[in-house]
Amino acid sequence: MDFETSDDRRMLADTLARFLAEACPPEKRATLAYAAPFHDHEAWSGLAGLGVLMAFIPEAEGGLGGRGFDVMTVFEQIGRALSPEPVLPALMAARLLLAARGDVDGLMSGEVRLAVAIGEPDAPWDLSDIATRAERNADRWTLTGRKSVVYGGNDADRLLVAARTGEGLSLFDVSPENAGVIGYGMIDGGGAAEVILDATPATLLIENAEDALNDALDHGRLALCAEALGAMDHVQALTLDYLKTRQQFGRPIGKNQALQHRMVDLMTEIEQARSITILAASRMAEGDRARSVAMAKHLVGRVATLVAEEAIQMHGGIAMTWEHPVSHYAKRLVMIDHQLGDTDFHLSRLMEDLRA
Amino acid sequence: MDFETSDDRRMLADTLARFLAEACPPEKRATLAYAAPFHDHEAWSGLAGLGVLMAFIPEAEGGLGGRGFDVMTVFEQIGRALSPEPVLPALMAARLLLAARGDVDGLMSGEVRLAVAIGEPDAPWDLSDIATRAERNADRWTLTGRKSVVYGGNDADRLLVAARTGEGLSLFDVSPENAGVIGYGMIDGGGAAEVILDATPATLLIENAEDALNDALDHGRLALCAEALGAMDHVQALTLDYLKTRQQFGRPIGKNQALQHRMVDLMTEIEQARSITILAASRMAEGDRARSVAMAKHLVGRVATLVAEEAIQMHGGIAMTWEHPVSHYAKRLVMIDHQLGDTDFHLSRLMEDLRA
Amino acid sequence: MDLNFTEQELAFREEVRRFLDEKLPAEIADKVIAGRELTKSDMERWHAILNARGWLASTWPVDFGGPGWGPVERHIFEEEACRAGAPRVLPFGLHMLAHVLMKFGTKEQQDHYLPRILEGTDWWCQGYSEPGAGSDLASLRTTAVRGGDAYLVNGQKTWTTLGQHANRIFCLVRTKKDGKPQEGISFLLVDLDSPGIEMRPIRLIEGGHEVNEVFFTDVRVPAENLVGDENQGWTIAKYLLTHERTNIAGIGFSVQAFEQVKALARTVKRGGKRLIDDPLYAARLARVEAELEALKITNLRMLSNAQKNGQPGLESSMLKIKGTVIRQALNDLARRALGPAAGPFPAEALAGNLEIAPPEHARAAARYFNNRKISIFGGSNEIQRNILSKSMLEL
Amino acid sequence: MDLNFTEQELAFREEVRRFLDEKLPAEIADKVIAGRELTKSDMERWHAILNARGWLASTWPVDFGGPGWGPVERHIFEEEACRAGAPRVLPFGLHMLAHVLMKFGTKEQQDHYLPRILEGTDWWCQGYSEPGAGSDLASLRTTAVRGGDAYLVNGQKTWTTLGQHANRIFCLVRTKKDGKPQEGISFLLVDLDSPGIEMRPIRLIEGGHEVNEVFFTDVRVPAENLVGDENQGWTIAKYLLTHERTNIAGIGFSVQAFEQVKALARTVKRGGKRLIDDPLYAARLARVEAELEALKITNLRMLSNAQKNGQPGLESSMLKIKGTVIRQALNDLARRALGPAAGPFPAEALAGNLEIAPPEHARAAARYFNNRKISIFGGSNEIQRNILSKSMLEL
Repeated sequence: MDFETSDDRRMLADTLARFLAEACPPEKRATLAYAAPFHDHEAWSGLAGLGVLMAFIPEAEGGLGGRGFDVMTVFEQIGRALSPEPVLPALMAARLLLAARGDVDGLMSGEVRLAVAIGEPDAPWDLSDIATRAERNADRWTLTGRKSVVYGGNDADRLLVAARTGEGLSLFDVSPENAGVIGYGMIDGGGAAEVILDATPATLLIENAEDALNDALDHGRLALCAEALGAMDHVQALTLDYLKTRQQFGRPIGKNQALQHRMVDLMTEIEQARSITILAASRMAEGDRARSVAMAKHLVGRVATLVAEEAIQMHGGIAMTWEHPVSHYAKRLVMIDHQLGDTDFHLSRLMEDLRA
Repeated sequence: MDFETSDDRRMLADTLARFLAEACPPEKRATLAYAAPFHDHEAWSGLAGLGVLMAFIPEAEGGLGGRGFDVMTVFEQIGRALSPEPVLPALMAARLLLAARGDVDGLMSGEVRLAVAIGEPDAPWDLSDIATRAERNADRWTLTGRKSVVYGGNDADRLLVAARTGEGLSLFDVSPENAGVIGYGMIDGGGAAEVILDATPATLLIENAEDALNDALDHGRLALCAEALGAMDHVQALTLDYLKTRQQFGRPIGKNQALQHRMVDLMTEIEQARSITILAASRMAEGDRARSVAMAKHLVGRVATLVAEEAIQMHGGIAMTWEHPVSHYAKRLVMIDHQLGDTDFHLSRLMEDLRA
Repeated sequence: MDLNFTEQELAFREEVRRFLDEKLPAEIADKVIAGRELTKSDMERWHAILNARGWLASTWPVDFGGPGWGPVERHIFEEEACRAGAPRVLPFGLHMLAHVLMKFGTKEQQDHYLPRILEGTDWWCQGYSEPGAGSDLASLRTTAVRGGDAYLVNGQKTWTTLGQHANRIFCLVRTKKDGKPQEGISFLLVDLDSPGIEMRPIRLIEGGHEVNEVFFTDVRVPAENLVGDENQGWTIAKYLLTHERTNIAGIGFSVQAFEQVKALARTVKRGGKRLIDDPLYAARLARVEAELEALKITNLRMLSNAQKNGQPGLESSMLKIKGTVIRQALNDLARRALGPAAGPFPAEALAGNLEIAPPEHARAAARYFNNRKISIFGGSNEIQRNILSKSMLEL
Repeated sequence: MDLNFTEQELAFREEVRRFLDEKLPAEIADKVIAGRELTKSDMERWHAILNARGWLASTWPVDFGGPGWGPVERHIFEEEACRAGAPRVLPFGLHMLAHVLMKFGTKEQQDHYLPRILEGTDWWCQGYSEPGAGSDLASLRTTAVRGGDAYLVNGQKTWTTLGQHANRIFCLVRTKKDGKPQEGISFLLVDLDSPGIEMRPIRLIEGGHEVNEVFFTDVRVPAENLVGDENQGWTIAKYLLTHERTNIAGIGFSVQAFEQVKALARTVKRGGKRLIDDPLYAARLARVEAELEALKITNLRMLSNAQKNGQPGLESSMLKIKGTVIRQALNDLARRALGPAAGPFPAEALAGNLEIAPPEHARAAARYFNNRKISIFGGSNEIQRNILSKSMLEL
């Protein structure tokens, strides 16, 4: 049993932290994350240059990591810095390309930005609800359907699209130029797109892609948990600092025992969120990956919202302003629960297990 | 709009309060509620003598009330005094006898104690799950099945039993001597019984008794809400008093802001519980009775448990002892949620309404 | 005990409904229901309609030209107005300053300002909060120094709601530096066109502009604009705080939000099923429903007390806490219902003519974030707990 | 980062499992699992079995005859023991007094008392709390006045757990009245057979007898029974408090409780369906499951820290809070699962040979009520929050 972070990962974390602090300071982020392309091409190249995307690929495939703890290391820093870069789609695409035994060089170098299009208006999270259909004419595939809120889809070079083929789901490679891609910004910063597929030509990457899709989704969920963790750590520090410095009625507001106890509860919840994320990270290659990830995304979803709400409440009005970093962290923390299954969606998965 | 209690009801409440304070002081209750017959025959007669049971019967039927607010008035006092008398079965029996157009004189005078046997081991709360069957041979009915945790069944002169007759449910009158009645005491005081019916002779009171049973159950639920309210008011007063008098680290523990805020939240929750009970009491003769009662029992169930747990926690060890009244109030407050449908059972009923 | 409205109250409700039905412009109601920003002219239009009916100054006594409503009538009006999607009447002039003038103002001040408030000639905003002095008014730092027949005002106010639409501001200012901090505060009326005033927008968490900062640099304010006596400002501020706060529980907003969320949960699909058929979601909604039904009665109970005693009790803090918690829970449920579709920035929620979320819910996340404010402003819920602990529990 | 046990740790776990499998008497395990009261002889029997294996004094260093386990071994042992239904080893002699003697006792005291603890000759109980001095030890009022070679002890102790089985009690007593209240406290060993001692049972909320009051009237205690120096008691008490608290998160209990509740929810029928098929119940259970899985890792993280630093961190307060909340939630779920059948008084839960609840759950409500204590004793969760606020958050 060993809870120490390895030296390699600690180095990666430190490098990334330094880079993001410079590339994405709060004032800059408050603007760039809200104007197309909703992230920073220079920062993206910089990230790739640091080898961040290689951390998602195993050494055997030419990368530098590929384990759950690599994902966790990267996304904690993404969350701490509130970076709007489309690293999550890159991670999910990496898992899919690995499953497809496809080429990951362009992805690792950052030269090819990929987005993963799974969710649909009436099927936000559950694979079994997907309605987009693939049809085959001779050796050519076309896709028809609508993919909704595709993160990074507004600025992607390629789209990996899940679609129904007869019995099961398959994964296709689609060029954004052939699809109707309508990009927009998100309330918590960063970009996404609606992708309209209307007999859009596509290349088959994986048949019977359920396992590969679930693997990619679970990696994405772990990443979101880690991102939330990084953001929560930062928000906790900001809030603590505020409680110690902000004076009201002649003393720091942190002298209010009611706030002290709530702050202790927040700290405890954040440690629980960290623990369950560590557990999930350790199970990514194991048979109980799905259950561990569901527990993590469920618990983190609940705690992240609590931290966002409590941080605003304890700061008071100041954290309600665009100018104050806590407002942006709070938005991200809440909206993370809207991605890849919310706290109830994952609780339902746990309930299924209990029933079985 | 008028939230004043009428003079008649206020008088009834005052009389009852004085009577119970004398008949059932905490020290006495801690013993008598735990030894067969788990209540006090003298107190029972006294209650009846005050006309308490007549408050459940409309004037047209020879009683003195019969409205939701009459029920509420009586049971708030029962709860405040933590009386273990089987008044709840009397109320439910009264509703059933009224529906059956039966004789209620013995009930009102207290001479005939009735218990209502509906729930079963695998069907604690839902009428549709009832398995006890009634069979007819010529003009004679017999019942077979098991009724579980029949409140007051340990000391009843007659049992009103719900049983399945072909399509629907009917209500029967059973003499305890003809059934296997195994009485016992409850962890929160008072008595109940298992009732084993094995071709037990019975008299049909109501055919197609669903409406009558639901009416009796809803009246019982309102009564339990009001009982909880009375108990919560008393526990809140005891806890407040403790916070003001108990010294720790040289000052009253009520000076701890964390406890102050929790106490404020308790008070607020209790007021909400009171409001929803008032609403339910006002709807007992209306078309939305079931929904209002479900909301009340759901909300009161949650709040009563919270009040019990918080009162113990704020008192500390002392409230963990048999000797201290808060322990007995806490047990009753928690166990009320186990009677006639718990907070989740009633939430499910509300969910059904939302879906429809 | 009778929870029903009297015949008279029911007739009044009918009258209100008819009025709203006939007079509330549909395009305004649509904006309110979707949570979109109202323009100043929207608000002026609605104020004028109400004023024509004599219902604008709903809290004013008959003597001053109000309708003379009691708490129950006001409650009925507010409930119906919310249900219909009427805009909230801006309280600063009508429900705040007007009462200060009626109680502490001179006859001249009353005669001059009250009609202008009714007619919409003056739009008032509030200058209480300062950076570093939110709930703690005693630590105000904006100064007003008397010289001849005028005060010279210097300092900064913040959180000035809809100041961008106002032409006047009422301020608490420090007129004495020694003594107890509460004792040196005065209540001053300031023309926003005065030289030396600068108003800057504050952008809120969800991107909207509804509050402002106001900077005062050597602003000259005629001495006749003082309300009450010099250094009486603390008394005036307390009067306003304990003065009847209408609709503090926000029942109307919550009822409207509940109906909207319920409709949404019956529309949104998760796979083959409606969201309302998901038991976890339905449970969240049903829990809030029961809380809201209870709060309606709690509110009526306290109204009924206020009716009887002429003054609302200290329990109004309880209404504030529960009311905000319930509204926030409903805003929370609305954003949850949308899943990923709650994410797009409000301005982008209609992308290339494609609906991402239903238009009336396109601002669901924005509204959720924006309404985190309601448990903070007007005395945070923590302050309300302190008040209740002291006043009602005597702890 | 590696959450797996090492080869060595896995081998140890195997050894523990084998031992429990072979040596734990089934009739004792049954009682523990059903939450029924253990007799003193049950406990003596289990202590003797453990002692024979050298595992009784699990927290003792090798020098004093302990097994020399680190935090991880202790954790593994406790987890497995709980899972198997082994009784909790009584901590008063073994995990509390023994450490005080090792650190502050004389060689004579160590040589005399430690073997007697191991062999079960002495059963110790704890005399800390007094009426009116629970968490606030500085306000102790039981006095010990030195006269010649003995102290005369007067006063009252309370909450003395399982005192009815003990022959000795270690007490904090006041030996000096002036000065700071903490400074006048001493640590004294008292023979319960001494004249002037009376022990009275305290009946707990659910009806059980596990704690007592102890009255001291002119009790003569030999001066050699003082541990450490006179007036050093506060230091000793603090040493014990910050001394490693084993299994403070109670993971083992919670894991066992979770498995029991899960099995129950799959058995209990509500109408035609299993309780676990009720989404509201399943949601409650799944929420606690995730919390418990997280707590297991939180516990291991802190153990791993303790292993490294030789001392547990202040985070142990966090484990105490979450651990008790989770255990209480599981107790709560067990009683809820039973519906009305949770109601009968435990002694009556088998009525006339009829099962009302399944026998292993007949005490579910009793256990729920009894375990409200775990968030109160050993420093209430409120005290733990105060500690964390001060020490970790520095607020």
